Amino acid sequence: MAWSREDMCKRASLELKNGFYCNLGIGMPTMVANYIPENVNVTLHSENGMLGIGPFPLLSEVDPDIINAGKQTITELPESSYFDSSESFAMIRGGHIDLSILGALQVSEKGDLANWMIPGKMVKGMGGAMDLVAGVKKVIILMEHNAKDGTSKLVKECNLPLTGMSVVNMIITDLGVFEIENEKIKLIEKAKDVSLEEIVSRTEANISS
Amino acid sequence: MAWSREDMCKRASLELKNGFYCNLGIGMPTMVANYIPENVNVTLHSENGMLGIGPFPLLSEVDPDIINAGKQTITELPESSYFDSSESFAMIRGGHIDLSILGALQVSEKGDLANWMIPGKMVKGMGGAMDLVAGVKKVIILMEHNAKDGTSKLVKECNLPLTGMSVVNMIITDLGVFEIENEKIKLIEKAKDVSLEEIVSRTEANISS
Amino acid sequence: MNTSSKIYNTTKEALSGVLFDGMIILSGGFGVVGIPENLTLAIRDSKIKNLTVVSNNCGVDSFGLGLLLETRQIKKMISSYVGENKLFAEQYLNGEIELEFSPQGTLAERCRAGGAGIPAFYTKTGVGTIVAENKEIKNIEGVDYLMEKAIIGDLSIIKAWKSDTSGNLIFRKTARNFNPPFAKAGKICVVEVEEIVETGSLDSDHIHLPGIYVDRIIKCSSYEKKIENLTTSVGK
Amino acid sequence: MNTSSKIYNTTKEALSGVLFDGMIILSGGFGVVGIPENLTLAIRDSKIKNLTVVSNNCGVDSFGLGLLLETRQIKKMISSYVGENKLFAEQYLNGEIELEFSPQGTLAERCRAGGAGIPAFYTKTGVGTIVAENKEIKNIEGVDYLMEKAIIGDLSIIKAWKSDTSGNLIFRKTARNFNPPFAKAGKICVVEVEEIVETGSLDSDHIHLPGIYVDRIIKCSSYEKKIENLTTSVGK
Repeated sequence: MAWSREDMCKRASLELKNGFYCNLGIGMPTMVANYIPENVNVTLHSENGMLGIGPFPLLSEVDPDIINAGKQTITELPESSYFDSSESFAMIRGGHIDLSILGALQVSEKGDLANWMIPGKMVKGMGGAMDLVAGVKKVIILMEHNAKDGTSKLVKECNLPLTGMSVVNMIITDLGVFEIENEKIKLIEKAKDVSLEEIVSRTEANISS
Repeated sequence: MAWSREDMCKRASLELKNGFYCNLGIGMPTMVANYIPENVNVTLHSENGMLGIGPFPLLSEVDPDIINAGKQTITELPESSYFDSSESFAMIRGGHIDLSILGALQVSEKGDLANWMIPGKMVKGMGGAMDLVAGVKKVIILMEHNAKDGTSKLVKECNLPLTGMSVVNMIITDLGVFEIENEKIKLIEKAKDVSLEEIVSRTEANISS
Repeated sequence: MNTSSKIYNTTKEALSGVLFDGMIILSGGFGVVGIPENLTLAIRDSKIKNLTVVSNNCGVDSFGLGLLLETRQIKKMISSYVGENKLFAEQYLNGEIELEFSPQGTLAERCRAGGAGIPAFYTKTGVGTIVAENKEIKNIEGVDYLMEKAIIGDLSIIKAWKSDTSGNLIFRKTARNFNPPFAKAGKICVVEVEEIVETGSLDSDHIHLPGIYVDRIIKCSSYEKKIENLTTSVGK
Repeated sequence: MNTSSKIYNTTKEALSGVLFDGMIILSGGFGVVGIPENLTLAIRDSKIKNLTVVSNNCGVDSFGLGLLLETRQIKKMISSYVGENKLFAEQYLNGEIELEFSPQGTLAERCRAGGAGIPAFYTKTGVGTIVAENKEIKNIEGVDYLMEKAIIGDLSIIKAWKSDTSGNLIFRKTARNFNPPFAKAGKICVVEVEEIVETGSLDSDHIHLPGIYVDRIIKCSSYEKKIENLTTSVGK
């Protein structure tokens, strides 16, 4: 039985260590914040210029001047600070963020990542994703193992336009946890009751374990 | 009769226009601030991270955390703001400062400036001078026309190490006011009772008028 | 009140003499937070056209820069994300508008560089992607970097919270975003604010953008401050 | 008080485990304003040697970095101005110390770049001077620029006015100067402050240096705050 989205977020939350500064991408990665253990003190970064993201506001607390990178209304915390976009990306590019968790369309054996564009469809833009994968110390991809049509998202070579080359360190899917080492994908943890055979059969990339 | 140092500062002060942001170098240039006409609103920049330099403090007001680039204790004004050194030089390098007045050892016909180093003597360093002459919109040199040994400081070619190449726009000396145009030094104003002959005889560089 | 003559009475006056067809305008904000909503309206009403607009996003339909799409005043956008705007998609697919994608951090840094007299810099962001096409790659100590060039605008329009009469600015919360780097990269910078206070009433240690970067100030009383994604939690 | 464990009780503890011979140390301050006076004393007492020190100045005789000249712990200085220090002159002329001059703005930007992941940038500063020797020149749109490389230190020692327990910092007046860019360019950043306040008591809109850049904090009670040039005016 593969992991649920909640299982995946819980597993990802274990990668957030005490004292870390983290950037969580839009979608499922944002939800990882809900599973951070109480004794782990993590500061969340938002690339539009904030450290210390708090929970969503009560309706009575909504402040249109406080949003995250997904343009959602949020709140601040006692340790929060605000800064401009050039400063925000200086933090990212300069390697001061410990961890980024992002979604993906494809990840290759070399750790290449494609997550911003499907040619032929309307292009929305890369936003801050190229900066994050180039600058953050550790990049974790949180995604379904297979696309809706069943094709593997762990591929030998990406055929979609890249977000970054050799940038992914770890992948967490509904089938397990993988690390990229020396341009190889290594399985380090299987989801409960998922067999190695199932993972291999549902993966285009070569998997070592 | 050549201009006194006070005359030179007064003449230089006429170059400070209403609304200007100016940086005044250490020594005589700093004194120009004392002659700014009352109806002219000028904001003085200090490269160690301050806009809006006020006068020297009363002894009872001295604050060791407020100094100018010459490490003199100063005061702040209502419009003052503080910022870090990288921001301060972003202002300078980015062309946001309207005018800088600096001292010099030599200025050449091309507007090359030497004002930071005499080889063989101990070298103190260029401080912010290279940044100022490269970045500020207009650079005025305020200096004695001749060195103590009588040699001309307006030269055909500088033989001292340069602070910047083709960076000087105007020179104010005790003998007059000069502009650099198309790599030529042009006399635009003589000090009272100083003849063109005297200026030419005391100048190594070619002077046009 | 005004000795510095930076303060204007209407957005139209605040933009008078600085607008022309084909100009490059840097427009502050992230999403629709901290955008110069009122100056954008004045640019729409000025009817200048063939604009190159640099902005992280292109507003939303019928708000912010979305308004200048309706009037077809924009020839080219330089942005990192334009996904919130159906009209943009339509004009782009019809070939009516050009688009240059710049990664968000690269975009912010290109403008910061433009304001700081740095014509170009190197970054790892975008190496090996389509962003690197036609750009110089340099290997520095074993790592490949991309050369990115500075952006300087003919005009910056930005939004701050408060200004003093000297143009010293304070921003509020995440409404700061691209406003300071864009202000620095414009040959002329016009700022709209919610409040103008006397010079001397802001703390000199806490000015976000010194007045040296601000040419014209207009206080606006009307702020829609649209919310794109209202997300709330329930009380405990 | 401390959940973040960034707070240390002595300067010696605050530097424990991060010092080694031959390391690169970035030391904040301009002249003797905003210098980490107490951390400098602790580095002297640690007796580490062969240091490369990046600092705009080298203190004055018997104060600030001048103390590390007395003990001959510095092998090389990267500075823009070392004119206030007779001992420096003496050691330099004797060939006991190396010196790399970097123009003040270039020095600040090289550290800002180091902290911002920018390995190199172009500037007009120093073109045609000895600063340009052995550096790449690039012509961009008709103008010659110099390529300057980023500086990254093994350690930054800086001085702030106040810190909260998360490491968010506030500086005071012109004591800010090189401290923020140097903090960002150090692999480890240790800050000494005059006061530590509870997290939440500083205004989130007015943090000069967010805690992400600060690894260790030490509150010092003794500040000499020397004045180099006491200049005063008489009352009216």
